[in-house]
Parts: sequence; structure tokens; C-alpha cells
Amino acid sequence: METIADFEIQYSQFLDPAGKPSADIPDLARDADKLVDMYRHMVETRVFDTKAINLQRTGKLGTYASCLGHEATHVGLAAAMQEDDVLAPSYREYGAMLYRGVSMAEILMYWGGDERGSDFAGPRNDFPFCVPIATQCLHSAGAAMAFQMRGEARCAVSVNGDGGTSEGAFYEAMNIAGARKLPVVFMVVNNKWAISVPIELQTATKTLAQKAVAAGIPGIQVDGNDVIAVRHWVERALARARNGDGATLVEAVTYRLSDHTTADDASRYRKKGEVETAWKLEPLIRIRQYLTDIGVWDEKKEQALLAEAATKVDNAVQSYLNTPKQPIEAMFDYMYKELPEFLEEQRDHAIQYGDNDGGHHG
Amino acid sequence: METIADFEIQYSQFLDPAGKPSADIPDLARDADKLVDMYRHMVETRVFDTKAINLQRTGKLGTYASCLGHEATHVGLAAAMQEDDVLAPSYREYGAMLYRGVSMAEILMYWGGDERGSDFAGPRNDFPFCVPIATQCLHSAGAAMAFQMRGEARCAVSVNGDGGTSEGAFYEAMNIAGARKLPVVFMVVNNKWAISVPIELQTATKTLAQKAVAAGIPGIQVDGNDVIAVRHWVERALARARNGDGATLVEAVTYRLSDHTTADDASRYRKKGEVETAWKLEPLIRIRQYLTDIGVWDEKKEQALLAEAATKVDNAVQSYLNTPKQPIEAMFDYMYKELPEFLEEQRDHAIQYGDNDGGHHG
Amino acid sequence: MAEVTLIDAVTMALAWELEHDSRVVVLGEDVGVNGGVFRATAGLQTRFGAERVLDTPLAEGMIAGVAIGMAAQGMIPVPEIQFMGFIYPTVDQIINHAGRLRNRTRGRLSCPMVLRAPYGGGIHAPEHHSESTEALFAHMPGVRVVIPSSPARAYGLLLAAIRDPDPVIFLEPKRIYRLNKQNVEDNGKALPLDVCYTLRQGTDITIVTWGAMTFETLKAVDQLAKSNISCEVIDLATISPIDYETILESVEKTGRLVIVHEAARTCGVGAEVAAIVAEKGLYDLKAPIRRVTGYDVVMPLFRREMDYMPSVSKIVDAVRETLDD
Amino acid sequence: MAEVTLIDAVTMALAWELEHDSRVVVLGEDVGVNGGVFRATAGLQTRFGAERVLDTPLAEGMIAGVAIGMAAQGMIPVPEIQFMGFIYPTVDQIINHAGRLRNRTRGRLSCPMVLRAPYGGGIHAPEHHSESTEALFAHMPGVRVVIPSSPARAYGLLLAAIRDPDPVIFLEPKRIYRLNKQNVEDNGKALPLDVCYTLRQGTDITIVTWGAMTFETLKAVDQLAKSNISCEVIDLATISPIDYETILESVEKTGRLVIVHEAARTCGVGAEVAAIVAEKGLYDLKAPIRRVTGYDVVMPLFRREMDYMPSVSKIVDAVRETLDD
Ligand SMILES: Cc1ncc(C[n+]2csc(CCOP(=O)(O)OP(=O)(O)O)c2C)c(N)n1
Ligand SMILES: Cc1ncc(C[n+]2csc(CCOP(=O)(O)OP(=O)(O)O)c2C)c(N)n1
Ligand SMILES: [Mg+2]
Ligand SMILES: [Mg+2]
Repeated sequence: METIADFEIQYSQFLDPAGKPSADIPDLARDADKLVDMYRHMVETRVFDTKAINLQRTGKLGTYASCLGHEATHVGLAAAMQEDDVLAPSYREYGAMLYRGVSMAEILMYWGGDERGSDFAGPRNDFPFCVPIATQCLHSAGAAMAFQMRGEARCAVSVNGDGGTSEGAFYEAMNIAGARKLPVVFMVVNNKWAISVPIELQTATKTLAQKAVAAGIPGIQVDGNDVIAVRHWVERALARARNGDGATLVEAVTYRLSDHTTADDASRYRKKGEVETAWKLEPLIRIRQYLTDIGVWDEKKEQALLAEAATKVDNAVQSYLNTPKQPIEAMFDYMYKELPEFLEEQRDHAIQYGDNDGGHHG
Repeated sequence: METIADFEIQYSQFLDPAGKPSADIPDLARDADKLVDMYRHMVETRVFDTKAINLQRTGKLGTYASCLGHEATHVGLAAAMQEDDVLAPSYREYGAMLYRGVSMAEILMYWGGDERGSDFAGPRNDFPFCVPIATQCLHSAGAAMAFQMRGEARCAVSVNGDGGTSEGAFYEAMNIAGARKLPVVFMVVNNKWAISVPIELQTATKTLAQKAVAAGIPGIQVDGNDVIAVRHWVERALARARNGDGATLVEAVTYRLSDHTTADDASRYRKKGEVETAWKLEPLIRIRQYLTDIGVWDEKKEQALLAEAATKVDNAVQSYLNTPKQPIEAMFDYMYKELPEFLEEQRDHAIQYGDNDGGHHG
Repeated sequence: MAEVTLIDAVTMALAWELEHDSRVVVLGEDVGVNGGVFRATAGLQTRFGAERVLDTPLAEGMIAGVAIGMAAQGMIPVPEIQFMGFIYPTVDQIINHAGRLRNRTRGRLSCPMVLRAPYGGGIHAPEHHSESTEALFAHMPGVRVVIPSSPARAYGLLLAAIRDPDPVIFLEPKRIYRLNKQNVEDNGKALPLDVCYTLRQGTDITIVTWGAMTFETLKAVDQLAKSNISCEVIDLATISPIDYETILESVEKTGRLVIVHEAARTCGVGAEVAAIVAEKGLYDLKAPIRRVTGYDVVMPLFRREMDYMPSVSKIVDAVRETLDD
Repeated sequence: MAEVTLIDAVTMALAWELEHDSRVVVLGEDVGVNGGVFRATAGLQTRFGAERVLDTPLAEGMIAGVAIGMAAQGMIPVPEIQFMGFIYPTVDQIINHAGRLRNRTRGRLSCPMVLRAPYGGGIHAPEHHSESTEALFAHMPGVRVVIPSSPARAYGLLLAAIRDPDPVIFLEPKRIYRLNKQNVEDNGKALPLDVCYTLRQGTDITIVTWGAMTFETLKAVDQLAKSNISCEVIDLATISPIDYETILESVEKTGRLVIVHEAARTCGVGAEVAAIVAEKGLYDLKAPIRRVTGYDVVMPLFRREMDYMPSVSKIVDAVRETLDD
């Protein structure tokens, strides 16, 4: 027997749960503006998320998938991207989407049952929410192929969960990305649960990062509650991709502190203790502590930020609630570039039967 | 950064291309009867294969996928299996199927366009030929689940090619096999080509064995032209599986010495030199040499075996050619356990229009 | 006898078969500890153990493929696909294997399995959670497609599906999972597959429908009854193969046919029903056939989903127009 | 002007678009060096380079998904699926993404791509190499399905499909890939999508068909002509959306309709054609509609495949019976 290949999976964390550096911090951790900017987005994301759950509970929003606990992963990955890179999200990466310029009102519209929520005014080339698990991994690979073919220095990033790593599409995407050295980063957000299925039932692997080995691309595991680690390693992966060296898988280990969605009741299948423990690792505290320790943050700034965020969210909610329904014919008018003749009759029929639903929010 | 997981991929060969032991040979290599039995099957398989191509060329068989060069891999894996294990083949593992008791006439029937070719009189529980690439990996995983649930000491083995490792189904099957410690072996026959696509375009990985890392199961690469190595490692993997320790991926490195199928012309896309080099590694020579060296084989036995094989193949061909077509209604009668009423009219219609085709072989 | 909802009846039928046939296994995403996102498998894992009611990794193609492998080796798997919008990764395995295994092995192997999935709109669910694409499966030879529309039929047809020696796609209209209750005796009695169920006898017009649309249809029929219009309502129930004799007999009597389904119109199962009548019952028809269906567009997100769906007034008008023709 | 076969015409159209539109990319299994297993892409990689005509790893779901990603980002991918029997892993991506991307982003992103696949039986191919499942795709909103039946239509419709701003499934009847030659000018002129092509004018009966079945139908029609039966033959060409006006006008004239397709009957596209006529042309019908189709069984292996297929005599008899009704 002869060893013909060997692989190592590394783990990286820069800030421990208490906000103390646990490793040589990278340059970006010395740039207070960058850190504050990310922290600001993390807080806004959480305020938004809390409000959205509230809207759902009061019947003003449909089923909603909370991102509680994922803020560092989501903001970190988006902060690492360049504007003309392309994001192919799953369905709960609000932190990343907001960072990239999707508006809060758009996100609410989506979960409020209105397609206009995916017509982002901001990042026009980003892919919309993607509910069919892991299918978006192929879109990021395809986008990367387009960039590569046109010789553009752009990258694609897709995001999927621990559950998503069980879908064939995830491996197929990594495999072609490896084979063609595509400029793409596969973010795997390991929040330990896929609805009620814990990671241990999902796969026998010790890490999700090692799934990259199957595609011949590098994989790394980072502390997904450490925004510095996430941003640093995604930046490195993107630099590598932009440099023509191909794809990387970045596994961010975090925890879904909420129910899966507002339609779920996680107490049915997971222990309270587990969630309590996870709260101790949550991502906002540690970066705030670090910012405080380096002297760029204080309680006053915190209060100002919270107030600002609340206003921003409230404005978005108002804008969302005030947006009238789309006309009925909208369901026809975007199906094709030009409406095929046979649909005209159906379109007329739909209009004729008018508004047979309250069209309420939620 | 901290290393949190590491993996090694091993390669094993016992007999080098010249038939000389290249490593400590395992027990089975000391059992001359076992070796001769495998060699016999390898020779029979090759004689059969040659004849089948001939039948196709003379219009007596449909498109046929040759197994030239794969004899050690196919016979080795089947020899490692127990009778009540279950094989889920792809479409060219004749060496394995014949070993397990599928008849030559059945294989010819299949490629001669007759479903009865998959109604094996021998291994009644084995899966039939599987053309949709890699779908069979899930069937072996499912079979293994059935055995596990019933507490049976049986295993399933599926076989797919290097090309097949790009399909999501392959990874999905390995992943559930890992997660549930299923008694299954995934044989990957790396014959370097998927029709015209060389392994280098198929994947960026150094080995196919390392794809097992993505599922948290062991993977090993063996010389697929060394029947001893194949049998030894598949036996080990099966013992492990039977012992409740779960799945293994065994990559057998061999070479497709023929065109992809009789409908293919490999000279369009691969160099003659490459094929000539590969011939030097082919699997029959080395085991014959080894058998000769240990004094259990000689030219007389060789000639007798060839003559015997030729007769066996001729008989099978006769039986195949003499088999009349199935009745027309056979296309209806196995669709459901009982023919649904609505199909009766269609069945009558088909019978009424009788035999509108020569029904020739090929 | 218990007053149960449609989804309760599904649970009851699964429990009955798990209890009485050791080959039966329930598998899928979140079906175990969580009891299914709609709770169709609630309590089953506790009762029958995690080896018989098991949570799988998240991969529908895998679930279908593994179920086929199990079925071929003597088990009766009952996989759940969480929503019909996620059923498409199973298509390859269903069409290329489940529906063919018996035929291609000349009966040596077979594939007794029931792939369950909730389907249909009207519950204000997120994107991809409201699809009705039963027609895709109805086009596949060797596969049955069954849709119950009442608690009693859910119970009886699911039992029949599990006992059937061939693969069945069992689609559950989630909009009516909890809409009403019915007395259903948990006696293990199956209902026949491959037949329609006539929900109302009538003389003026035949309405063929299935799933949640039976409710809209019955409401429409009640309304029409006030104008002395007598509708015969046929629940297709087994979508494939279609019991066309019951439909043809009804059309022979009424001379008029309206088909109601939620799926997009083009190449929906309604087309097949219409085609059969245009072939075998043409001379009975006194008026053109009408289809009241979902439009040929993507199911809108929920603020507009009801505008997509066949509604009572759309059905009432189609019936009236057909009678006026 | 060159005398070309249908498959030559496919190659010509691909080359034209690769030449004239830098966004066009051909990808798939064996399409590069090997030029495709049917040689539809022969010579294209040499001419346009391995970046624009590229061999992918073996995974159809990947091919479709990657193509969608490319299309959304400004390319016009033309993926090939080697045989229709292997198209099913793409279903999820096609129905859940390709057909929806424009709609769900309110036009922000779109999916201009053409998924090509050879389809149909009659060439004595192995298992899974002879399927006709166009109906699955015809049921998907937002996706066009186009099937050419002559070299000229292959050229003109493929150009149109590639230029169309929305996704098209382009199915090539492999049985007639090389059956006959036609003069086709390589002038980059597209033919219109969404319309039927009337191949023969006639007065007694309308026959709607597509793909390789146009040949069997024309042979049958020639035979019937000897008995002074005048058939109008309509090639559906765009399977979805269907140009029903041409069909209805023809039926208005002839009063009789036979539909011929190779796919299994139940929920095939023929059902939709029949349903449309039963809805909008009922009063024109002098006789029941007939469908001459593949049976609702798995396509038999090749020793019996011709017994599965619609044949000249089956078509002739169906026409005669319809005229006798
Ligand atoms: C293909 C598919 N199957 C099933 C679902 C239903 N579903 C929605 S989220 C989810 C779990 C996803 O888990 P994971 O990938 O870990 O992401 P997370 O929700 O934890 O962020 C499931 C099963 C789906 N959306 N798509
Ligand atoms: C799903 C699917 N896609 C495409 C094909 C067509 N096809 C048949 S064999 C083959 C190549 C397979 O290569 P590999 O897996 O390496 O097996 P090998 O033929 O070399 O034994 C292809 C593309 C198929 N049979 N199934
Ligand atoms: Mg998760
Ligand atoms: Mg190969």
C-alpha cells in the first residue's frame, strides 16, 4: 500500500466568543471602519429579523425564515465580495443581501407573497432567493463560467446549508467548478440543523469542509460566528478565484438560534440546553466586545445604532405595508419576454374574475 | 489555524503488469484454485466479449458495450461477493455478472433488444443492467438498507464508471451510506474515459477514491488490472460492511481498451499510442504469468480453456439466435402485476397490428 | 370510529400498515422526530421506532432511489417528499426505474412503493410550496397516481396504494388537510384504486375534478342547485390510470362536461379526460367541453395565488356557459 | 444552398449562431472533441474553440443548472442532453428555474437558453435511448418546446430558438436525422416559433403530428390519396405553446381530426390538442377524434419497438375509421 494523496482540513477563528483574539488577527481586523461597518450591518440584520418575525406573528407577513445567529456569516461573506461579483443565496441570507444593497422592503415583499421582492433595485445581477435546496450552487457555477468565458475579473458566491450538502447538485457544482477552475466560492452555512434533522443524521463526515476533497478544490472550516474569520477566508477564496486558481468551499460553523421558519416549532425536536449553549457563542457580542476593547465602540454608539436601525426597519415595514398588490395580469406579463397569443385569453379570464382574495399581508 | 481532519488515500497492487508480486501477497493469492477460477472467468469473459462485438458487426446484435480490459475488475469484484449479496451493475460488467450466474445468452438477449435478458435465471435478486448513469448507486444503498433493517448479513455492491462519479446520485448514495453505516460497497471503475471525455476533464481530483471523503467513508484505489488486488480489497470492504462498519468506495484503475460501444469510434478522440501503452497493462497476461510461475498453469491448460470457452460462447450464441421474439403482448403484460383495464384495448390494438418489423437480431 | 381530518386519516393509514406489515417503512425529510412538517407522520417514530420511521438526509433523488432499491429487495417503502415543488429530483428515478423495474426484468423484480407528497396551493405558503404537477407523473407508464379528496378516501386509498404491488405516487391536497372531519373507522379496509368516486349524482352536466378542487366544485354545485341545475360530480381519485368508463357513462347521461383542476391547463390531466371523451363519447356531447384550471403561468406568490386558482365563481360560470351552449 | 440532412441543418444553425453571436456557447457530454454522439456538433470545437464548444462532466442536472446560471448572466447557452432518456435530472432545474426566472424576478433576470436533445425511437437503440416525453416539458409554464421535422425547419427553428429571449427545449427526432436531404440555404434566416406548419392541404380530414411521425403520416396520406381521401397534415412544430388557431381552422374545414404521436398516449401532447378542439371546435367535428400513439407502456427494447410505434397502417386505419364514423 502506498499513500497517493492526502488532505488536511483546517479550522480558523480569530475572535473567541468573548471577543478576545484567539489567533494572529488579519489586517482587516485592524481596520476599525471595516469592522464597524460590518457590525452595523449585523445589528441592522438582527433588528430587521426580529421585526419580520413580529410581522408574521401579527398576520402581516407570510412564513418567514429567521436568520438569527447567522449574522456574522452572512455579513462577513458579503463584505468579502466585490460589488460586481454575484451572489446566489438560499432563503435566509438577509445579512448578505442587505449588505449587497437589497432593500428590507424587498425582502419583506418576498415573504409577503409578492414577486417584486426579487426585483432587487440594488444588485441587479444577483440571483433571487432560492428555495429548492442546493439548486443555486449550479447557478453560481454557471455565472462563474460566464465570467470566465468573458474574461471578467468577477466571481460568484453561492450559499447553502448543512442540509443542502446532501443534495447531488451541491457536489455536481463543486465538481465542475474544480474541473474548470471556475471563479466561484461555495459557502456552506453549517447551522447544525436542517429543519429537524441534526447534522449527525445528515452526513457521517467530521466536517462539511472536507466535501471539497471530492471535487479537488480546497475546503476550509471557519467559525461562522466570527465575522472576521468569515470575511478573511472568503476574501482569500475570492482572491484566489479572481486570480484564476479556481473554486473554494468555505464552511462557516454557526447555529440556527431560531425555529427553522415561523411555521416550525423547534422545541419538538431539539433540547433547550443546546440552544442556550449556542447563545453563548452568538456572533454579535464578540465583535462588539472587540470593538469596545480597541476603543472604537461604546454604549452611546450602540444606542444610536439601535435607534437608527429601528427607524430604518420601521420605514421599510411602512413601505412594505403600503405597497398595493400587483395587478392580476402581472402573473402573465413576466412569463415570457412577449406574451404568447394563447395566454391572452387566460389573461383576460383572470382579469375578469378580479380580486377574489383579500390579498392581505400574511 | 488548526488541522481538524486529515485523510489519506492508499493505492494497492499485488501483481505488477509482468505478473511479479509487487507487494506482500494476501492469502487468496496463495489459493491456486481461487486464482484459476478467476482466471477462467476472465478468459471466458474476453472470449464472450470478442464474440459479441462480432455479432454486432455482422448485424446479429444491437449496440454493444465492450468490457475489453475490465476483466480483472469485474471478475475480482464478483469473486469477492457472496451469493446472496446483491449486485447493481452498470452496463458492461459482464465479467461480474457471468461470475454471479447470469448466462451469456441472457446478456446477448439484452443487447439484442429483448427484455428477457434481464430476467436472470441465476442471481434472482441482482439488479438488471442500468443505463442511466449512477442511478444504480442509490439502488445498492437502498438494498443495503433493506438488508440492514431485516438484520441480514448481506451486502450490496454497485458499479459505476469514472464518468458516473460526476452525477449527483453517486454522492447522494455515498452520503446516506455513510450516515446510516449501510452494508454497501461502491465500486468505481476508472477506465480513464467516459465515451470521449477523459478523466482530466471529468474532475479535478487526483483520485476517484478520495470522493469517499465527502461521505465520511473510506476510499481506496486499487490496480483494476490486478484481479488479486480487486478481490482482496472488495472482500475486505464487504467484511467490514457485513460487520456493521459501513460502506467503502473502491476505485479500480483500469482502461477501456475498446471503443465506448460498437456505436462509437474512439480513434476520433484518443491517441493510438495511449491505447498501445494501456495494452501493456492489460489484466489477463499478468495473472496467467503468475499462475504459470507458481506452476499451476501451462500452455496446454490455456488451450483447453480457450477451446472450452469458445464452445460455451458458441452454445450461448446459438441459444440466443434461436430464441424467438416475445409475443407482442409482452410489452403490456409486465407493466403492472395485473393489467389495468384501460390497457386491454391498447393491448388488443397492438396484437391486431401484429408483427410489423422483421424482428431481426441487431 | 373517529372524527378525523384528511391528514389524520393519512397518519392512521400509515400506522395501520406499519403495524400489520413488517415490510413497510416510512422515510423522508423530517418525518421522524418532527413527525413531518405537516405532521402526517406525527407519533409514528415513537410508536414504530427509528428503524421503520426514519429521517433521511436532504436529497429527494436519493430518497426515491433508495426506496426503489429497498422495494426491489422486498420492502415496502413509503417515502415522503416534503412538498411537490421538491419532487422533481425524483423524476429520473420514478420514470427510469420505479415505473420500469417489473417490465424490464419481466417480472423478476418489482417496485411496491408509495411516494407521498402534499401538493397544491391556497394555503399562503412560500414560493415552490404550492405546485400541482400530477400530470408529469400521469404520463409515466407503470406508475399509478392517486389523489384523495376526503378523510375516508385518504385512509382507504392510502391503504390500497401501500398494498398495491406496483409504485404509486400519492398526492395529498394540503389545502384540505384539515378542512373538515369525517367519521373514519380504523379497520384496515382499503378502497379500490383505478376507479372514480361519484360525489354527487346529477343529470344536467358532469364535472370531473380531484383533490382540493372537489371542495370548490361542490360549493359551486350547491350554488347551481339553487337554479335547479343538477350536476354530477366525479372525483377522479386515481389520476392514472383513469377510470374512463365512469366518466363516459356520466357524460352519456348528462351530455355536458366541465373539468376542474388546479394545475396549469396545457397538458394537464384535464386534457386527457377531455381527449377521452372527445374520442369515446363525442356523440353524447351536447356542448363543448370546458376546463376550469390554473393558468399556464407559474403559481403566483400568495398575494395573488387565489387569482390563479379555479374558484367557485369560475366553476359556476363555466357550468352555466356549457349549459347555454 | 446545400443538400443537407436534418442533423446537418442542426450543425449549420449552431455554427451560424456561434459565428454571429459571441454570447452563444455549446456545452454537453461529448459535444466537443467527439462532435456529439450523433455528430450534431461535429467540427464546431475546431472552428470555435474549446471555450465555446465544451465537453462537460457527466451530469445532466449540472448541465442544465450551469446553463441557467450562464443565461442569467448574459450568455446564451445551448446545452445538449445526449438522449432524452437522460433528460430527467434536468427537470428540477427546468421547471423550478429556467421557466420561472423571468417571472420571479419580474423581468430582472431571464433565461435565454436552448436545451437540445435527440428523442424518439425506431433506430434500434439500447434501453433508455428511444423515449418521447415532450409532454412533461409542454406542461411547464415559461418553457417553449420545439420539434423540427425537416432539415429546413431544423435550421430555421433552431435559429429562432437560440434567438428567443426565453428558454426552449429543442427536441430532435433522431430517427429522421439522416432520413432525407433538403436544400437549405445557410443564410441565418429563422423560421417563426409558436406556429404550426401545414405540410399538406386537404379537405376530408386533419392530421396533427410532429417529429418523426410526420414521415409515417405523409406515407399514410399518400396511400390514402390513392383512395381519393384528401388529408390535411399539420406539423405542430412548436409543441408548447400550441398554435391552436391553425388546427381549429383546419378542423373547421375538414370536420375530422386524427392526432399522431410517438409518445405514450395518456397525458401526451395529443391529449391537449384533442382537448382544445373539444373545447373550441366541437361543433365542427363530424366524428370522434382519434389518437394514434405509442402505447401506455415502457418503450420496448428494439426487437419489439416497431410494434409499439404508430405505423403507416395504424394511421391509415384510424383515418378510414374516422371517415366512416
Ligand atoms: C429540494 C428541497 N427539498 C426540501 C425543501 C424543504 N426544506 C426547506 S429548508 C429545509 C432544510 C434546509 O436545511 P439546511 O440546508 O441546513 O439550511 P438551513 O435551513 O438550516 O439554513 C428543507 C428540508 C426544500 N426547500 N428544497
Ligand atoms: C444519465 C446518463 N447520461 C448520459 C448517458 C450516455 N452515456 C452512456 S455511457 C456514458 C459514459 C459513461 O462513462 P463512465 O461512467 O466512465 O463509464 P464507462 O462507459 O467508461 O464504463 C454516457 C455519457 C447515460 N447512459 N446516462
Ligand atoms: Mg442548516
Ligand atoms: Mg469510464
